[in-house]
Amino acid sequence: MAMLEVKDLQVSYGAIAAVRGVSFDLNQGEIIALIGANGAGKSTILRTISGLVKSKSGSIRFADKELTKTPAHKIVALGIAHVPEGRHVFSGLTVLENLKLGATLQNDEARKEENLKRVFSMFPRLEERITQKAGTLSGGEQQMLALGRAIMTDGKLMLLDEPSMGLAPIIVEEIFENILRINKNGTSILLIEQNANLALAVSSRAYVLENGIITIEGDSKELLVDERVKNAYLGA
Amino acid sequence: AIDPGETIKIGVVCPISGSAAIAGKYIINGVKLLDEEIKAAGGVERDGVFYPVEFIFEDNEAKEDITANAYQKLIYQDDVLAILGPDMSKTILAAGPIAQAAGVPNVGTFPTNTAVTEIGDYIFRACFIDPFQGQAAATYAWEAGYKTAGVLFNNADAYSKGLYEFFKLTFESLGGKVVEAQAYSGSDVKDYNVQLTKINAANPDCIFMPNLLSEVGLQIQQARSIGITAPLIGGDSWDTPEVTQIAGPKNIEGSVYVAAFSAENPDPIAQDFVNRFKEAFNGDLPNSNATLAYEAGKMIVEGIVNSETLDRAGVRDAIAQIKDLQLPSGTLTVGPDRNPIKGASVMRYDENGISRFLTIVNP
Amino acid sequence: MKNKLNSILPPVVLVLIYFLIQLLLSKKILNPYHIQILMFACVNIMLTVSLNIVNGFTGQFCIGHAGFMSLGAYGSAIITTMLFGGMKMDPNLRIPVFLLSLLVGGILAAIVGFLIGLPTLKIKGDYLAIVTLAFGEIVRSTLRLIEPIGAARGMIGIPKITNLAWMFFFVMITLYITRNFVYSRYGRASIAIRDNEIAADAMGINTTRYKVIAFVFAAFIAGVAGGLYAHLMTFIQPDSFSFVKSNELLVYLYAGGSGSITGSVLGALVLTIIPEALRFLGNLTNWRIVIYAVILVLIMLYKPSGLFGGKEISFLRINRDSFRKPFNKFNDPKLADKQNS
Amino acid sequence: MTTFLQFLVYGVQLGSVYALLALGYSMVYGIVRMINMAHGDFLMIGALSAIFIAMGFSGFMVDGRYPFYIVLAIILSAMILTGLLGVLVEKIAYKPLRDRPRMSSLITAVGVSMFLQNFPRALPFIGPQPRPFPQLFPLIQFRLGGVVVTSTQIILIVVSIILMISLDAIVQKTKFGAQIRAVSFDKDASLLMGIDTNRVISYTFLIGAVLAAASGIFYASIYPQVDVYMGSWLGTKSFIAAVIGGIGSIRGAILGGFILGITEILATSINSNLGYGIGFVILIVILLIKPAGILGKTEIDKV
Amino acid sequence: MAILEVKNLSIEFGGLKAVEDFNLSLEKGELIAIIGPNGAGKTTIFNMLTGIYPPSNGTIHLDGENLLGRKPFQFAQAGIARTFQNIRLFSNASVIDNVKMANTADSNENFFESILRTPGMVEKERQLDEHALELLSLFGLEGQADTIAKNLPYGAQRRLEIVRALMLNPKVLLLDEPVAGMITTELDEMAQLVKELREKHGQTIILIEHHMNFVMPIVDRIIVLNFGKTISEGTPAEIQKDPRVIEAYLGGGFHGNA
Ligand SMILES: Nc1ncnc2c1ncn2[C@@H]1O[C@H](COP(=O)(O)OP(=O)(O)OP(=O)(O)O)[C@@H](O)[C@H]1O
Ligand SMILES: Nc1ncnc2c1ncn2[C@@H]1O[C@H](COP(=O)(O)OP(=O)(O)OP(=O)(O)O)[C@@H](O)[C@H]1O
Ligand SMILES: [Mg+2]
Ligand SMILES: [Mg+2]
Repeated sequence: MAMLEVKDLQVSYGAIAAVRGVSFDLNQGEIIALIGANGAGKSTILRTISGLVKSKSGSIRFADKELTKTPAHKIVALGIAHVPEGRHVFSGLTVLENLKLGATLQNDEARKEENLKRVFSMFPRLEERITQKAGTLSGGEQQMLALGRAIMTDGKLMLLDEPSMGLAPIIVEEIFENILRINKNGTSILLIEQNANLALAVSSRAYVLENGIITIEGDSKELLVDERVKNAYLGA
Repeated sequence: AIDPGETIKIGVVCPISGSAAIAGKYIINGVKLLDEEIKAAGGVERDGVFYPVEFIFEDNEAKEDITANAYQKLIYQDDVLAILGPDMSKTILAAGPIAQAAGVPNVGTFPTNTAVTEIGDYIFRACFIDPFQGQAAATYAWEAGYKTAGVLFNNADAYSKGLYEFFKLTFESLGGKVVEAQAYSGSDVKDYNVQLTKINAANPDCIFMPNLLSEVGLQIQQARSIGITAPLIGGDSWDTPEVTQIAGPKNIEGSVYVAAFSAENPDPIAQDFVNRFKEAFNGDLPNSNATLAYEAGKMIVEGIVNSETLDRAGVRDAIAQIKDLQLPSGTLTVGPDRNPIKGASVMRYDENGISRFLTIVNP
Repeated sequence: MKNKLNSILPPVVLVLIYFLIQLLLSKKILNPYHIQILMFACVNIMLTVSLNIVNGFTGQFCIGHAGFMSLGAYGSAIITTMLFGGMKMDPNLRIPVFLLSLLVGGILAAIVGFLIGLPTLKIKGDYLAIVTLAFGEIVRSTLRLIEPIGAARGMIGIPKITNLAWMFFFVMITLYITRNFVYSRYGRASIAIRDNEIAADAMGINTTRYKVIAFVFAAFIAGVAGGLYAHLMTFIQPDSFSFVKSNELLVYLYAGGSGSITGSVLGALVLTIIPEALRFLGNLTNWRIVIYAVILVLIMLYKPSGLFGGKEISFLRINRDSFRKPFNKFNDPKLADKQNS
Repeated sequence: MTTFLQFLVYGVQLGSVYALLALGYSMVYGIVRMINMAHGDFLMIGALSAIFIAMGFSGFMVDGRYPFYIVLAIILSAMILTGLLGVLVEKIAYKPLRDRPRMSSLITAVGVSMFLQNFPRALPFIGPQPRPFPQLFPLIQFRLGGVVVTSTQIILIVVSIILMISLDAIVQKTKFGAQIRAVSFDKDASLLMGIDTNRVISYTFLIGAVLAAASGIFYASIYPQVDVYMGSWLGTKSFIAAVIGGIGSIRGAILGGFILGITEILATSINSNLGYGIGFVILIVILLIKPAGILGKTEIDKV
Repeated sequence: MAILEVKNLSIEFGGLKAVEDFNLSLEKGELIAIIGPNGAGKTTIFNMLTGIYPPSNGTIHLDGENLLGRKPFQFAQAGIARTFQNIRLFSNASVIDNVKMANTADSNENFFESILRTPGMVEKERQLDEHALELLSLFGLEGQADTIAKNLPYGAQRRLEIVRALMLNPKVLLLDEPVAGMITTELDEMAQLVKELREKHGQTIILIEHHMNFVMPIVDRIIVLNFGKTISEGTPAEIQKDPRVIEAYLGGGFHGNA
C-alpha cells in the first residue's frame, strides 16, 4: 500500500492547463524524484498535494485520506511538509521565529526542542543568525531556513521543491546528505530537482514530466543511463 | 400651458442621502403635509377647476453637481411646473441658473445667502436672508443688554460664516464688541473645547453660535461642560428637537435663537400646522426646515392659483406678486428682489428644554 | 494603411457620436438632462484618466486628486470671471479667454503638482497616499480662507461656456495625449517604476524624475478638467473638491480597471450614469445610494481587476506594427516563429 | 501655562480617540494590507447599536443611571454585535478578493462603507438624524491646579493604553500573534505551517471591528452624538493616525493617534482659522522626516 | 588601463561585516566570476557596484571615473548594468518594452514630441524597436517580443533580464546567478550565450554563480569570497585545486556532477 497515491491529476490556472493527467505513487520511506524542464508542472503537483492549489480532477490519497478536498492547513496536520519553490520565508520575522512557526501544530515541547536541535546541527549558520530578519539572509541561508522550518513541522512526507537552487556546491552536498539523513529518520521524500544527476543519484525511483504529463518513469539507476533522459536532462 | 384638470407636477429637490439628509427628512415631511392637504381638498382650485398635484422628490445628496442633475431631470424629463427646494445656498447657487435658463420658477426653502435670488427673476426663497438673521440676533443681543460677545463659527460653511459677519457688523455698529471669534473647519471632528476655552477666557456677555444642526448640540454641551455660563445665542438650526436632546435640556436652558418659525406662535394657522404635523409624524414638532418647505410649497400653490396663464411664466409672475400670504410662520410678502418680507421669531429655551416664543423681529 | 485609419477613426467616430446626439436631442429622445450627465461623465473621464497616469501606470497612490481639480477650477474661474468680467465678457473674447483660462488652470495645478511631487516622492505607497490626501485637504482649507475668491461661500457668476462639443474635444485630446504618453519612453519609464522600482533604478531610469513628470502631467489634465467643470457648473466652492470627490475618482479608476485607459473611460462613464439611472426608483429614492453601493461591490466581486483591467481597446493602444518598417524581417510572423523554435 | 496644559488635556483626549480607532485599523492593515475604508463605519455601528441596546436595558436604570454591570453588558454586546458584522462583511466582500489586486478590496470597502452608512439611514427607525448618546460613565471633574480633567477622559486614556499593551502582547508574545504576523508576511507559507489563515484573518477582522466598536462607544461618550455618517471622517483620521505612527505597528497606532490629536488641538489653539490645515502640514512634515511613519520600518527589499 | 577599478570596498550591516576590503581590477573584455559560499557577500558586492548599497569604505572607478556617491540610476547610466539573483522584470510589460525601458536615459525624444507623437518621435521609436529586437534575437527571444514578461517560461525570463541589461550598452555587465534553477541542458545553452557575448561583442562581464560546470569552462579568472573576504583568486584551474576553496566552497562530493 503506497503512502501517497496520485491518480489522473489535472490542474489548471485559469485557461492554462499545467498538469494534464498525472499518476504516480510513493511508498513509505522512499525518495522519489520528479524531473523535467521549466514549466513542466512539477511545482504545481507539489502545490496541489499540499493544498495550495485546487485540482481540477483526479485524486490524491495520503495515508488513506483524500487530499483534494482537504484544506491546506489540515494537510500539514496529516504530516506533509512542503518546502516551496522560492523559499517563502517570513521575511520580516527572525530566523528563530520562522523556525518556531514551523512547529505551529507541534504540541509536544520536548519534541519541538529536539527538532530545533536537529535543525541547528544540520545548519549551524542558522544558529549563528537566530535573531536576524529572514528577509536579509542570503539566498542560500534562506534555503536552509526553509528546509529547517519544514523539519520543524515534523512531517512524515516531505515535499522538496528545488532545494539546491542557488546553493554553494558544498552546501548542496550537505543538504543532500541531510536529505538522506532526514529520510533515514523515517521521512519519505518527494523531490523536485533541476539537477537531474543529483536527483537520480539520491532517489530510488523517478518520474520525468513534460508539459504536464509523465513521459518516462522508472528506477533511478536505470534512468541515469536512459538515452532519452540523458539527452534532455543530464547534458554532456 | 397645463390643461384644465391635468396633474400639475412640482419637483422637490433636497438631500435624502448624504451628510445633510436630516434636513431632507424634515423637508420631505413638510411637503408631504402640504401634499395631504391638497389631496384632501381634491387638488388645487384655480378658476373653479381642480388640479391634482404630484410632488416629485429628487435626492441631491447635498452636492452641487447632483443638484444640477436633479434639476435637469425634473425640468426636461418630468416637465415640472416649478421646483421646490433645495435648502442649501451652495446647491441652489449651482443649480438655480438651470431653472432660470429654462424659465422654471424655483422657490428655495432655506438658502439664506443673498446671492441666491440674484441668479435671476425665476428664483425665489421662502426664508429670510443671512444679513437679516445676523442683524436680528445682534439687535436682540444688544437689546438684552449684552455689551460684549464671543462667536464660534464654521469657516467652512458659508451660512455660519455669513451670519457671524453680519452679526459682528450690526453688534459693533450698535456699540457692542465681539471680543473673541473662534473658527473651526467643517463638521467632521466635533471637538470645540479649545475654541470654547478661548472664548470663555475673553469673558463675553453672550456667545453667538450660528452653526449647523449636526454641530450645535455638541457645541452647547461642550460649552457648558467646560464651565461657560454666558447665555448662548443661535441661528435657525437650533429649533430642531435633536439639538435639545443632544445638548441636554439643562445645558440649553436660557439659550436664545432667531428662527424662521415658532411652534408656539398662538396664531391659529401656526397651531393648525403644528398639530397636523405632530399628528402625521408621530409627535415630532416641525422645525424650520419642515415649515419652510411647507411654505415654499404654499408659495408655489399660491402662484398656481393666481397665475394668469397656468404655465411656468405665469406662475413665476404670480409668485412675484404674492402679498400678505398667511403662513404658519407669519404673513409673507414677496419683495421686489424676490426675497420674502417677513419677520423672525426670537425663541428661548426654558428649563425643560422647550423653546418658548420671546418676541418677533421685523426687517 | 490600417494604421492611418486607426488614427483617424476615433475623432471621426466621436464627431459622428456628437451629431447622433444632436439628432436624438432634436428628436427629443435625449434631453438636456442626459447631456448634462454626459458632460459630468466627460469631466470625470478626464479626471480618472489623469489619475490613472499616476496610480495606474506609475504605480503611485494618490488619493487627493480632487485637489488638483480644484486648483484648475479656481485658476480658470479667476481668469474668466475676475479678470475678464465673467458673464459680461465681450462675446468675441469668450472662446480665447476660456481656452486661456483652462491653460492657466492646468498650469497652476501642474506647478503645485510639481511642488508636491518633488519632496514627497521619497515617501512611498500608502504613506504617499496620506500625503496626497493631506495635500488635497490643505488646498481645500486654504481656499476656504481666501476672501477675494469667495472663501467658503464659493465663486458665483462663472460664465457657462463648457458645452458638449468642448467636452468631447477635450476628452479626445486627453485620450490622445495620454495614450501617446503611455506608449512613449515616459510611459515606459512609468510602467517600469510601477512594476519594479529597484530594477527600474538599476536600468538607469531616474525614478524620481519620471514620477514627478507623471504627477505634473496628471495634475495638468486634472486642472483642465477642473476648469471645464467650473465653466459647466457656473459655481464652485472649496468643499466640492473634498476627499469625497477624490474617493469617487478612485472608485471610477479601480472599478474601471487601473492601468487601462479604456477602463478609466468606462468606469467614469458607467459609474457617473448609474446613480442617475437609479432615480427611476421614484418613491424608493431613499434606497438609491444603498443600491449603488451594492452594485459597486458586485462589480468588484465579479471583476476584481475592474471592468477593463489590463485590457485596452485598439483606439487606445499603439501596436508596434504601426511604426515598424513594412519589410522588416521580424515582421514576418513565419520567420519569427522559426527563429523562436 | 494652565491653558496650555488644559489644551494638552483636550489634545490627549482627542488623541486617545484617534489612537483607539487607529489600533483596529492598524491590526487589519497589518495583516491583510488592506486600506479598510469602512473601518470608521464600524465605529458608527458600534455606537449606534450601543444606543439601541441601552434602550433595551433602560428598565435596569437606577436613578436615571445604568449600574456598572449593565454598562459593561451594553458595551460588550455592542462590541460583539459589531465584531460579528465585521466578520460577515469580511466573508462577503473581502475574502473573495484576497488574492486579487490590492485595490479591488479597497473599492469594495468603499462600497461597504456607503452601504453601512446608507442602509441604516434609509431604515425608518434609524434614519439620518443625530441622536444623543446615553451617559454610560459617571461624569466627575477633577481639578488639578486650574486644569480640568474628567473621569471619561481618564477612562478613555486608560482603556486605550490597556488595549495597546494587551494587543501588543498578543501579537508579540502569543502563538496566535506569531500566526498573525506570519500570515501578514506570506499567506501560502503560513498554510504550509499548518496555520488556518482564513481563521486568523477572520479573527483579525473581528478584533478590528470590536476595537472600532469600542472606540465608537468611547468617542460617543465624550462627544455624545451619533449619526450614520459619523464614521466616514473619523475612519480617515484613524488611517492618518495609523500612518503617522507607522502603519501596521500597534504602538505606532497609539503614538500616531496621540500625535494627531494633540497637534490638531494645539494648532487650533494657535489660530483657529488655520487649525485644520496646519494639522495636515504637520502630518506631511512628519512623513518627510520619517517616510515610513514614526515607528514604521521601511519594508525590507533585499536585492 | 582597467575599465573597472575597485579598491577596499567594504560594507557593514549592523555589525556584520558583509564585505571587507574587496579589490578588483577588471580589464576590458574580461569575463570573470565571483564565487563563494552562501552569504559570502557576492550579491552585496554587486549591490555596491550598482549604487544600491552605499559602501562604508572604498572606491569604485569606471573608466577612470569615480562613481561613489551617485544614485543607482546614475551607475547604470555610467555603464554598469546588472541582472538580479531573484528575477526582477517589469512583469506586466511586454518583452520588448522591458528591453526598451532600459534605454530611457539615452533616448532623446522630449515630452511634447512624445505626447503629440510627432513623426520624428515615431522614427526614433522605430529605431529603438529595431535595436531592441536585434538584441532579443541574440538570445532567441525576438519571437516573443509582444508576450507579457511574466508569461515567459522561467529560463526565458532569465535571458530577458540579460537582454534588458545589454540594452544599456554597458561597459561592465554583472550577472547574478544567471543559470539558477535551470536544467543542465539550458545551462549549457546559457554558457554558450555568455561566451558569445564576450567573444563576438567584447562585452566585459562579472558573474556570480554556484554551478561550477557553467563557470569553470568560460571564465578567465575567479575571485573566491568567504565571510566577505577574498580568500583566493586565480584561473579556474588554480581555483579548483586551492584547498581553501575546496574546504570553504567546492566540497568534494557532488560538485563534479553539478
Ligand atoms: N500562479 C500561476 N498562474 C498561472 N499560471 C501558472 C501559475 N503557476 C504556474 N503556472 C504555469 O503552469 C505551468 C507549470 O508551472 P510549474 O511551476 O508547475 O512548473 P515547474 O515544472 O515547477 O517549473 P520550474 O522548473 O520553472 O519551477 C507553467 O506553464 C506556468 O507558467
Ligand atoms: N540589507 C541587509 N541587511 C542585513 N544583512 C544583510 C543585508 N543584505 C545582505 N546581508 C547579509 O550580508 C551577507 C552577504 O549577503 P549576500 O546576499 O551578498 O550573499 P551572497 O554571497 O550573494 O550569497 P548567496 O550565494 O546565498 O546569494 C549575508 O550574511 C546576508 O545575510
Ligand atoms: Mg517549479
Ligand atoms: Mg547572492
